[in-house]
Amino acid sequence: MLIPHPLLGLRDSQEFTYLGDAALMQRPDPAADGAEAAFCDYVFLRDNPAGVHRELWFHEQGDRSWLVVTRDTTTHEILGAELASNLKLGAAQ
Amino acid sequence: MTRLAGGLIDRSLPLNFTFDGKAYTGFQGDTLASALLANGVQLMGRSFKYHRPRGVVAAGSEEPNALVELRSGARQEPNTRATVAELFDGLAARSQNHIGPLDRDFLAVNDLLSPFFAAGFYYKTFMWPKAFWEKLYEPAIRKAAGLGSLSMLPDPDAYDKGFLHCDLLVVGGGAAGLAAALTAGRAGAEVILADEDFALGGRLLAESDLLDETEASVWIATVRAELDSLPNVRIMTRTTVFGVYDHGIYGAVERVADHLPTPGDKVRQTLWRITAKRAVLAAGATERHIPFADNDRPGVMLAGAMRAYANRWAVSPVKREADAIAIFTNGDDGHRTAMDLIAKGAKVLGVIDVRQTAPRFGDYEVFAGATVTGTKGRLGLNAIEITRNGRSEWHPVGALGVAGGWNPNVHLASHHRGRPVWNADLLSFVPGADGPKGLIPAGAAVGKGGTEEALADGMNAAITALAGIGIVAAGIALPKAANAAAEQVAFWHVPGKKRAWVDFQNDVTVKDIALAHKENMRPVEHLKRWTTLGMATDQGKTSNISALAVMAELTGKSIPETGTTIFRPPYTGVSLSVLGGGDTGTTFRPRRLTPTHHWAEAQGAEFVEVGQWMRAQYFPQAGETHWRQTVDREVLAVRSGVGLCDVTTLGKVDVQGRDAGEFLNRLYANMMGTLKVGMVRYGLMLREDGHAYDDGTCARMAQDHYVVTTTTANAGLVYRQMEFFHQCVWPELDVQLISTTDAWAQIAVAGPNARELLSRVVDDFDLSNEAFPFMACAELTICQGLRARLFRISFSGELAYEIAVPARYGQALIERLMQKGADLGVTPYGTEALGVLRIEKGHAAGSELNGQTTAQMLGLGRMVSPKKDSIGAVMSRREGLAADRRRLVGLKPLDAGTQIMAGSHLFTAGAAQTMETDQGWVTSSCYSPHLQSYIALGFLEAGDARMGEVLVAANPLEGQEMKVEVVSPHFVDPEGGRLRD
Amino acid sequence: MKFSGFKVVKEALTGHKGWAPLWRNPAPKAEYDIVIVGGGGHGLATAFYLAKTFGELKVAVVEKGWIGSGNAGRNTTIIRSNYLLPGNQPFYELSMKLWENLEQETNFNSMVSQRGIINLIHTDGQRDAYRRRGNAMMISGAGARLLSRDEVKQMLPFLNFDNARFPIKGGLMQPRAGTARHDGVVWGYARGADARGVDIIQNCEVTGFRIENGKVLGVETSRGFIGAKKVGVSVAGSSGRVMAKAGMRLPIESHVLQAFVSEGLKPTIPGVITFGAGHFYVSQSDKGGLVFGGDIDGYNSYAQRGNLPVVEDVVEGGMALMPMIGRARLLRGWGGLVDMSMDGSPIIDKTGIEGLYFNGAWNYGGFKATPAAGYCFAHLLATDHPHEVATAFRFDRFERGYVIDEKGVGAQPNLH
Amino acid sequence: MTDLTPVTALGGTVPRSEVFGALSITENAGLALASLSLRQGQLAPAPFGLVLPDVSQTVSTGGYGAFWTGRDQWMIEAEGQGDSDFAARLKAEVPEATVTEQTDGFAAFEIQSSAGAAPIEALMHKLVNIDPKALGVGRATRTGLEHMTVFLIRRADDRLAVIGMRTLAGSLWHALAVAARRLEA
Repeated sequence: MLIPHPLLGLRDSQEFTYLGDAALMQRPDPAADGAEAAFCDYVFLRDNPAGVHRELWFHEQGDRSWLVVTRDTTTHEILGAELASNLKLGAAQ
Repeated sequence: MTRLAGGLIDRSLPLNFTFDGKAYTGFQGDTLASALLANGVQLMGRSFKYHRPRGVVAAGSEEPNALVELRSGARQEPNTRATVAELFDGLAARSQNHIGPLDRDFLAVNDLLSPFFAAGFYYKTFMWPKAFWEKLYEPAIRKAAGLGSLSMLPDPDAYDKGFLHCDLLVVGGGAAGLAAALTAGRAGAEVILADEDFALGGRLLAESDLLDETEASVWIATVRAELDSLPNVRIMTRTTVFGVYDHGIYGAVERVADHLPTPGDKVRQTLWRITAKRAVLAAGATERHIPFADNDRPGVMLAGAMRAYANRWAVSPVKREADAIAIFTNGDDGHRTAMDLIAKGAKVLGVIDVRQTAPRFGDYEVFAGATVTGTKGRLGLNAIEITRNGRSEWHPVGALGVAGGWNPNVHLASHHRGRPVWNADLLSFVPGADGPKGLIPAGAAVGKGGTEEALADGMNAAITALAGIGIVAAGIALPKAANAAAEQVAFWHVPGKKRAWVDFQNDVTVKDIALAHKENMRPVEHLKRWTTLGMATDQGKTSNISALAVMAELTGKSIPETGTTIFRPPYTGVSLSVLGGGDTGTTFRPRRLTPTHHWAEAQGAEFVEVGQWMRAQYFPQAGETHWRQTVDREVLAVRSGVGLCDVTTLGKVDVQGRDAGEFLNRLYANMMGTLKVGMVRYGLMLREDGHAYDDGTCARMAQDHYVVTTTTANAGLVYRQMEFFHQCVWPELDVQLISTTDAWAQIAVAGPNARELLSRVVDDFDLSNEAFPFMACAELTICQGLRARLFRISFSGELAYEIAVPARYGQALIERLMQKGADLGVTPYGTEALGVLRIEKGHAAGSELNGQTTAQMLGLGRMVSPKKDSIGAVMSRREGLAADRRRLVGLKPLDAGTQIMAGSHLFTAGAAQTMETDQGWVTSSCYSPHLQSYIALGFLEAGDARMGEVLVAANPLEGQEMKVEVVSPHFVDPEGGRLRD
Repeated sequence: MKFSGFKVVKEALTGHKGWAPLWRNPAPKAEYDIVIVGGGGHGLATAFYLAKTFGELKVAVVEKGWIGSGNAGRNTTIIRSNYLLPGNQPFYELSMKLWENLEQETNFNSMVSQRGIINLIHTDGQRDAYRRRGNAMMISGAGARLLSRDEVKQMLPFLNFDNARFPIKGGLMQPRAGTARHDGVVWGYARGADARGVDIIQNCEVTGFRIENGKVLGVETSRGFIGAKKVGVSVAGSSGRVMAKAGMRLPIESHVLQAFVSEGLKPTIPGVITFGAGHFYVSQSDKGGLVFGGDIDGYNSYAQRGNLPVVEDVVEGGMALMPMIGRARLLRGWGGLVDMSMDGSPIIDKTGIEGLYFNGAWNYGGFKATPAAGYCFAHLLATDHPHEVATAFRFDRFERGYVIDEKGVGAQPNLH
Repeated sequence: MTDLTPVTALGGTVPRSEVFGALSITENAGLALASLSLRQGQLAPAPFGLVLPDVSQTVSTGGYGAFWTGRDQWMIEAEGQGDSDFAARLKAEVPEATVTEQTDGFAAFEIQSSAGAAPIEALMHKLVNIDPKALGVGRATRTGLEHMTVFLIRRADDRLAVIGMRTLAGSLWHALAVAARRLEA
């Protein structure tokens, strides 16, 4: 596979390490009520869609950036990729 | 000899070869199959199940029958298709899958027993008595299994892998492929043209068609010359594109040296991963046969293959020149074979055409509305039965060509599981619209097999493909060509009572398909699996469509309703050597060497693999005959003098930034932000699921600068995890991370004399306990000005330091320490002694920190700070983790001289030993020379409350059982006085 | 019809006229007691045991394609009961015992072949871990042997003992492990279930669940609604997308696991060999093909196909372990769709929806589990209580903190 | 200066160098490296007069060089200063930034072709999935090579630096040498 790195262009997926659903970026508030249930959901449950999936890839053999890649799990077609830190910072603003 | 005139062989270069030990001669340009046919050899092998005599069927890589063991010794290569094995001088091949000589195969008895071996028979029997399957039936079946054999010797040849990139990959160098490549090449695109054959031209080489009114080879040579001259075109012959992977990545094997007696300095094959923005699939088509009674005899072959042998290799497929050849066809294509054979001077009996109104294109007899209904000839064809209007007569022939129509080579187009679609006009499946993105099929691969249409289609495919990536390609002047007549009718097999083969290699007949139908194995995948149809080395290239047609007839459905088959990589078999490529021995995977590796080697150290690393395991000295002597000596040296151990392998991550402390607070279960500059703290990291993950130390070098260490095993994973939390969870923190594992050589200096030894190398640095206490760290210089880092940390429980210097000085430093410490009893120690020292001290390592345990189990529960959040803190409080009463304990055998084997399970004395009564297990064990006893660590139910209890450590795996006493895991200096002094 | 050697001979001599369909092609009825979703090995085994052992007569298996078209037909056919943890090992040992009687039970030769499995040992630490596991196997009655390097060499002399990056230091063997003919398992259970009245309905895709007031009433399918008192979903690989139709999120990711077979070769490899350090395992089929595999590709996928890097990684491991296979050729590869769970272990449990039951999360291990998964799922469906060897396979083990993590890698499915 | 004697990444007292047909591969023990990362919100400085390069670029001037390694991160090179405390010198240049000593984190191999770009590109074809045409002069990238991670720096048409982890120097040399030798065949 080729990952369209937002800075580096198409790169061999072998340079990357895959983590999973981009929802892992949304770590629950540990101080909130029901934090344990929220963490159980966060740590263990997945949407696991047959179709478009936003997922985390780490460019371990490249610039060591974490990417959020949007990919169709039924065709492997990649619809886009963004720097995870940009997304997270953007979402925080 | 049955050579004809002409052809594309070089008669000035005769080549000697042997088949089953018998010597023959062929020419440069021959394949093994063409050369054998030229020598009148029709019998080349045996079928898989019935051991029927088999001759060559095809002229390309789809060949199901003519499989041989090529070469000998360690280069023996089973199941090699004679049709694609290029002849070289000295080639030696043997037929395979027979007992006794090929022409008198003992296992041919299977053919007589064939009624018992109908499709699926083995699922229905061999069940009683139960024990007989493994003891009798299966061994017998396995003995008969397989085709060729391995030499059982390591492959002596070298293999390469590589990467290529292009705008357009053209798969296939026939009419369509050449037109595509030339179009794209002239447009300036980066082009790769790959063909599995050693010559470009594809089917043009096999036909007698003219291009621009001359032989096609002239045009091919002109095109090749132009492509060769273009720097943006790479021609790769002997290269099979075997698979289409995601995002335009194609797998290809280049057979660099398979046409040579041995590769010499070259690699034998190269695996190329080609990244292509676009591709044109110009893979041509494969001819299909028409099953009829006894259609599997040597001498019966595809009519198109017969043309290829005649035109390209100047071979007539008969044993004797006088033998006549007949053609059996359901369309015009078979007539081309008759025409070409006649033109070459071969004797043609005529064309048996199933059509009542069959055309005649030349001076030969046409048996219109006729079929072939039988054959004779034990080891090779000598007569066929022609039936017309219910009347049958036998005709002597030496060969029969069968033309059942052409199947486009859709394989690559279905590698992404897209389904081919049925084209009723072409009577074949063609690539569907849901093929791999960027792959455009063209020419015969989409059913445009006429020369003129293939050329034009190839050109247009290239123009379309390049337009998709913004390259404008102009049309090119194509040579004048014609499309041969190609009318045909749907005629799939000749009904009859005798066996008619569909899959030649696996001996699947029309009757087997009928039986599968009767037994409700009707979905095409059930049919294949029940009968083994299409599972042979050719993967059904010559049989699948015929089988579908037969099943369709039985079910009364159309062929596409009956099913389609899709193909998976590889297109043809790929040697495991080239897929495995490169290094298979000690260089199979990279090895990390510590900065003192070469020094340790010179000391005679034994090494051990630890992940990617090679680490010194122990340093034997003269007179030591057992590793235990060495390790005991090393351990005692640390406890009584001073020892040196290279600990560079521990992961090191440089953490800087304004928020470095806060970041580490969140990563580690315990507090790091409160650490004073110049101090080190032991750190425990959990996984987010609450289990213990990794441990190490954090040293605060400055307010905004920490150096953290990880375990050797988890170094890369922890660094990755840190980057995850830094970038994905808390990017607002000002933190910069970088690994420094390799940059610093780190040496543990441990033992009562450690301070004294270090004092001899540091430059003006106060090592006193007051100035540099336990858990202190500092940057300093040693050995007259070399920058270094010093950490007062201890894994052994002794007074100990770890000193780090730039890696290039690691070797010099250990040499210096050895020299300066000679009078202090300085001793290098390896991982074994390190292990003993830490077990004696009760420190957890990989066997305890194995990802299944918790901080509480490790006795580190109090490290999970309740004052703050950290990774895993919330989840560590779940019921199952909180209620887990297993604890790390020490274990001492009642008999000090008996080893407690790590991996033993613990049981209450006298209890039955079952999974339900299991009380825990032994994680690590060693001999403690200090205590003069074997000792161990283990996890035990309620272990912290069972001190002094005597348990059974059971190791039924090795027939051992022993009594052990539960003790504190801190065998040595439990108060920790030594490391603080 | 009873299959036997006698029957085969008789039919051979009388022109094979007496064979009958192995199973019927019934039209779906309006309602069943139990509908099993998924006509793979597990679903068919569940139906078989429901019919045979638990006396449930109105049972249907609905299958989207043809039976056995999922992972049952796309695996490396290994059977073994060599697990470590108490939540797992008794279950797999039950499975092994069922394998050992399968042919007699189903009257179909599924070619269960106990030629043994050897997990190679490369380091002292690994030997300790394997000893712990081997002892768990011993106390669970599964049997095991810890082999020295010399013993491994005697059994498998063709391995690379002299020039290896990961030197072989021994092995953990389960002599009772081996292989079974994967299609034969599917067909044996299907034929046995059909003979006991189970309707096997192929080309029948479940498009939804009819759920009212928290209770399942049946399944919507491509062939219409089928009512059911209970619905058991057994579609590992597709668990995510099927259970999503019932509104459930699972502790599962779907991944692709590739496997491979070489061209047929004369017998070379006696049993199953696993080479963990090289991500490679292999056996040789009764037809002569080397059947081998390695790691999952590692990214979420429902595509049933993988990519080249894993092909290379697996074959590289194979070549490093046994360089004498180099001159053989890869014939075919395939991609199975596997449910990778958050602890690497399966789930056989009720769901929060009354009448809806789930069997899945089989990770790599679904094939070997087929008999016991069928038996235990049938037990749960019939009695509403988990079978005693499957009590740990609950949904709530994650939130309660009782994971069954054999590899100790935590909640990251692609590491299991 | 310290009285300890350093060794090269390959363990020698002098750098290894070997010629394979048109290619020579030389261990560059003199190359000093230090990483430079910007603190949050910091503007890029210009140490040693280097204009810190953009994505995938490398620059050099007066014995110093810099190549991009990640967002807001660079590796700074100094030729012939491998034995010195280069990180300290860099830190003095950019006191606001994060600097980490990296000299001995890596082993640098300089590959020189005597026949233009073609042999360099052929070598790249065998080792890395980076299109040589996309790695022209002045470009640098990080990628995988035979299960190792390396920086590739195209110093000139006929010169390529391959910089890998120091503890893997032996394996990296093996990979480069085998590939170069096979090109020769």
